[in-house]
Amino acid sequence: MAVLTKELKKDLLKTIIKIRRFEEKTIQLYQIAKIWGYLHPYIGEEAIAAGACAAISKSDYIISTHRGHGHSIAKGADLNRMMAELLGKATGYCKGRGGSMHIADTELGMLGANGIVGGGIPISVGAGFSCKMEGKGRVAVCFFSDGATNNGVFHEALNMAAIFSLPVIYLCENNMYAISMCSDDAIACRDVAKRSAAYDIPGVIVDGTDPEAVYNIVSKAVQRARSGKGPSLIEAKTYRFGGHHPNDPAEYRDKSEAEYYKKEKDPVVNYKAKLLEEKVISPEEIDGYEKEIIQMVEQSVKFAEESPEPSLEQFLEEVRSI
Amino acid sequence: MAVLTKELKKDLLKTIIKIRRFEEKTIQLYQIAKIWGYLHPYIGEEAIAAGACAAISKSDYIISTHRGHGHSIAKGADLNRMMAELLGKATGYCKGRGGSMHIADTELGMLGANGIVGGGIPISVGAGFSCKMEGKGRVAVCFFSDGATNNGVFHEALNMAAIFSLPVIYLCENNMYAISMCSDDAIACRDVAKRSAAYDIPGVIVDGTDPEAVYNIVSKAVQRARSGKGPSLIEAKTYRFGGHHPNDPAEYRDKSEAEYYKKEKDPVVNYKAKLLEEKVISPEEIDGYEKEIIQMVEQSVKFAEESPEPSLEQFLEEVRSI
Amino acid sequence: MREIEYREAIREAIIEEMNRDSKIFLIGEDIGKYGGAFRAYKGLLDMYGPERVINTPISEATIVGAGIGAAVTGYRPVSELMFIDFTTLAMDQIVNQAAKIRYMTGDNLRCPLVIRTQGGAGRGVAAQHSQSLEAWFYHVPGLKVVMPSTPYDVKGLLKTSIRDDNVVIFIEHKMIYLNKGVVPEEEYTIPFGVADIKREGSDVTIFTYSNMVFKSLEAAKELESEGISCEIIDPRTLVPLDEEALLNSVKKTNHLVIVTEACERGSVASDISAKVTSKAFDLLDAPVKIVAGLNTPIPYNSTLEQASIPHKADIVKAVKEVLGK
Amino acid sequence: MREIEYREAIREAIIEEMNRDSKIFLIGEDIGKYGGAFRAYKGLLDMYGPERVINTPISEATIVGAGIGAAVTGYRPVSELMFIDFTTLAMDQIVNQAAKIRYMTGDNLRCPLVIRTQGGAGRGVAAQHSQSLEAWFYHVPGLKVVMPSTPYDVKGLLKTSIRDDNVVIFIEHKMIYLNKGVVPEEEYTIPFGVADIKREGSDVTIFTYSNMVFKSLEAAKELESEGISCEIIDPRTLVPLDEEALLNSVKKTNHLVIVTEACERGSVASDISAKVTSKAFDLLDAPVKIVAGLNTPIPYNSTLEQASIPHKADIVKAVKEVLGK
Ligand SMILES: Cc1ncc(C[n+]2csc(CCOP(=O)(O)OP(=O)(O)O)c2C)c(N)n1
Ligand SMILES: Cc1ncc(C[n+]2csc(CCOP(=O)(O)OP(=O)(O)O)c2C)c(N)n1
Ligand SMILES: [Mg+2]
Ligand SMILES: [Mg+2]
Repeated sequence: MAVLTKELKKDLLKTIIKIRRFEEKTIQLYQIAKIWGYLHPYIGEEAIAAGACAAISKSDYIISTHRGHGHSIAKGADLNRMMAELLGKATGYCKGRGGSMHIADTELGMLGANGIVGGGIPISVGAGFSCKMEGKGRVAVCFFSDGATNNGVFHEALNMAAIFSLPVIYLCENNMYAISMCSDDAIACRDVAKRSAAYDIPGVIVDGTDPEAVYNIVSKAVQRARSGKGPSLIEAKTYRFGGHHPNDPAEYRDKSEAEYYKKEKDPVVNYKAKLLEEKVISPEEIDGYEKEIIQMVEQSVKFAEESPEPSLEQFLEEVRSI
Repeated sequence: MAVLTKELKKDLLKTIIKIRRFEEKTIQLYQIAKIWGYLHPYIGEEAIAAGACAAISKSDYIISTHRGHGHSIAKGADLNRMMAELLGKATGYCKGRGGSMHIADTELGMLGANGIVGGGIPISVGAGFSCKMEGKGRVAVCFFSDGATNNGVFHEALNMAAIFSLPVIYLCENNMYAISMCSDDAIACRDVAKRSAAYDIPGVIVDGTDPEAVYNIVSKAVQRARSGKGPSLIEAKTYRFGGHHPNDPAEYRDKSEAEYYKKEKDPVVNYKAKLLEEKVISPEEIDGYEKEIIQMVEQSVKFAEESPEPSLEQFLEEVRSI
Repeated sequence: MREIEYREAIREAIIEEMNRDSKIFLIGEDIGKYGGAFRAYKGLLDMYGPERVINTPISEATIVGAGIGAAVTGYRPVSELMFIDFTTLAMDQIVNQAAKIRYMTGDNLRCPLVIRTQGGAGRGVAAQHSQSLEAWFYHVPGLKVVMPSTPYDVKGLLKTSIRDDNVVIFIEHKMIYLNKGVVPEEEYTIPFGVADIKREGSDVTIFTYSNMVFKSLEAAKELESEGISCEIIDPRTLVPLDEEALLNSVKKTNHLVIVTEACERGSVASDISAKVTSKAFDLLDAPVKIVAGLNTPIPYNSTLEQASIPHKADIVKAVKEVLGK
Repeated sequence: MREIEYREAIREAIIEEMNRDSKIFLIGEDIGKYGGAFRAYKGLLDMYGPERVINTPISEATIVGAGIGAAVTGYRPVSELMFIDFTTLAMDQIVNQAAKIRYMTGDNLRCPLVIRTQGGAGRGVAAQHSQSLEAWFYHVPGLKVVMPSTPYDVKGLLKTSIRDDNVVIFIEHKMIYLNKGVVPEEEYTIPFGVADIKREGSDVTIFTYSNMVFKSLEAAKELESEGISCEIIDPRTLVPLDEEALLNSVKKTNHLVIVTEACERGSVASDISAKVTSKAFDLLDAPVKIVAGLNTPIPYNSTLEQASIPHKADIVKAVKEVLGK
């Protein structure tokens, strides 16, 4: 297993900050209607994407969800092209056709965000077959949240991945909610990890607000997958800091619950503190990261705003060929 | 829990014989093309339907499968109307429109055989809600085989039944095959009962060739359900004596395997022997049963053959109203 | 008369029916405290409790299946699928089970089930949340298909749907929940298979439903100023279909434009066009004209999204073409 | 020339393609030792091993999903759904995922996936195993829809489907697997969107596909003896559709009958009728006539089942009607 070098720790922190600042910006842009449609911020959950994507390599695949910006960023997506997509521009990852819920990129190994809860899970099985047939040790990480584990395809896919020993890491980001439905009310066994028993695969729980813990546990699962031993199910416990989307006041949950997590479990705050305490990083370096990242994010907005709209003629032309 | 009186034991035996003789007859009729379409005999699995239906009452519900004759018979179906349905006659349970895969009857609490593997499982959830809302202690038994547990709806339904504590008994007839697919190759955790962990409900294994064992275990689950404690998952281990359907030579499995089960695990042979040994019944009584049942089966064929075809005009008339 | 929102009309219908019949219950995702994705069920959990307002996990197939199982055992469920795009996860239950169960069992089991959902484009929610899929259900024997455009229609038809002994696919449109319209205080229901003339006219018949009724009304207004008189027929229920009303209108106008938001290929519009052409070939002074959505997944970008569905201008153009102007 | 069975033609196509390209693999239920429900894959497990002939549990959505995931990462899967009735369990993966992925990602992901399945009535397998559902897929942008009738067509089109970079729904018919027909030994492919004239004629055009081609040929034979000359156009692929061939034929005959086994309401036949009527209104001497399945779940009873789908006599009658005879 890869060791947690100082460099790696710093990278984890950078990724976490990057996701946070990007998401904060998208919320602002949503509120002034520059981004529209649906937007599902990843705030509070950054440590999972950061830790998991640090544990795989560029050539590995990820499968994402409707709350997918963090996954893309952690896998190395270009903020400019992401922001351009969110603004519906021709320079976006999907030429403006997909928006927040459909960002995908072959180069990046990002096989797609998804507007259908659970929609990506069966696709991970195919990525797994592909990795296995290719025989080069490639793996796929399939992200989903608690709500998706009640869609039947979760069950079908994990079973199939298990019987064919596919190199897929199933990573459940249990943020305690599916829109308004609390996972404790929706998931009969409460801990998603327990569902691994149905597939005779490892099922483990990890603190999803701790990027190092996620990194370590995903690394183990990756090793297992690369060596042909099949899939794993990891449940990363986390919390959706905001409502389901920026306009959701989340009145269905206790205010104090959200306050607790924001205060005690903020991955940005906590990981900064940890690395400072460990003296891996200095306050000045962190400031440097923040500045650099804020500039990247601002730059992405500029890029997106200055980018052209997709061509209507080209669109109509292409429609004829469908 | 109800005790296994002599009467009950005799009834169990009667039901088992009845199913066996009925199925043998349907295979004959299939071979001479009086029955056509798909036919999936229940031979070898009779003890499950017999034991389970003895553990519930007339007013309870059952949900069945494509291999459903045994369930209907055990729930008290009229052989005449069943056979008429298989011959496509107007007097059949579905007026000849359903055939083997769609027998259903409200009076009987038989909510339907099903041509879709797993198709009845979500329906059981609604029956469960109905029983619960009604508040009279009614329960539903949902039958399915190993193959159906890999259809995503199995997962959705058991989860939903569990979180709402619905009075449904999930009874998996693991007959080791789904057409040609061996359940050990298809079900990652091999024992279906283990899947109960995902729903935090009881999951137990029982010898599905022993009607008393099935009766006892289903009775417990029924008690649990009636007292508001929710669903159970029972895996009855059994064996499909023949091919998937009468024309399937089952070349994909070891001949010796089938021979073993037919020799050692035949519910008709074994239960007769047991009751004889226990002196619950005499050889003459068994002969009496056999004769009576064979006559009933013959009578059902006569009834079916003498019954009218469904009226084409009425059919066309009704089509206009759909 | 008082005007209320479309979503409020839905809520009223539900409340009136649930008060009338204790066998009715609601089941779906986020319909509890959240009140439904479009807030049509606001407050119902408090009114009827969790036994009759059942908030489920994300299990679309089982939301429908639960409806079926309850329906065949004497209850009258209203299963909600948040977006019509998610019916894809429940098609076996809808098509193989619900639609066929009564028929296939020789009327032995009855399934009084309403499946409420909504569709349509216009909110930038892209390809998986903007579809118009009514043509699928229209093609399946055993399903009734209801697509109300106004608050008045949605209330009266939802009540009728709940009282019907068969499976009803009840399709709303995401762009009209906040539309206001006249809804009487007194109770009423609207029968299935009775079209509503949303506007009377004499030169051309526009046959349309759901949100396209409003775009057609706009077009009719513009055309009126140019001296063209449009009659707008809203079938309200696609199955059963009020062919008579349509044919009567065509008899009068001798011209027909059909407007639908769905992709043209294989649309309900094509089917209606074929029906009318075969039954009223001689009444038509020109071939039927269809105004429909483009044959494309709905894009996110707003300009492209809007280009994918019909607008007033497209309808105006089609009417003029069909009239040879 | 040699004649082989329809199912054998499928097998040959698969073998030729799998030998040509190691990225092709098969996935589905009972396709291993069992060789597929209609035995089209007989022996393939032995030839290619379990890595390329993947026998799955009963998990239709994931059979398609696995195809998508493999396709977007460089493989060329052929996912099999045993009956078209079971596509209902995979509609999200087919419609929301596969059909849209290329388009919705701005061509960032490509999905060269073939979904093989079969449909149709005639074997007494009742309402859940006898449907003709091509209209659904025809209505979904992003799917190609192939429905070959003869051994020659099925072989050439399956090869083309496997080589296509898009999602193809490949629909066979359960009644024709044992039909024999001429198939050359030499390799060939058949391009999409090119109709085949199954019989030349001058009085009336019969547009039909899949098993109904054969019923139409029977009808044409009977009509010939009465001096009526039928031209039978088999589009072979419904998407893309060879409109030109159809219009050319109608230009010649001025009469059109469309025959489909599917339920008439919302069928592909209606759509084609609408298309032709709008594009060739003046060419038609009579309204287009559709011969289609009844609007009913398919019953088990053989008499009723047969009454639910078109036969020679229905086609003969329709042709005479359209010709005013
Ligand atoms: C199949 C399906 N059902 C319902 C929805 C509507 N919906 C969008 S997000 C969401 C909640 C998802 O919960 P979860 O999987 O926990 O993801 P999270 O939002 O917490 O990241 C729902 C119900 C959907 N998009 N797809
Ligand atoms: C959803 C679905 N997929 C596939 C089939 C085809 N099929 C019919 S029976 C069967 C095997 C079912 O296996 P199992 O559930 O174990 O039932 P058994 O036949 O053993 O009673 C299959 C695959 C079907 N009817 N429905
Ligand atoms: Mg969640
Ligand atoms: Mg089995």
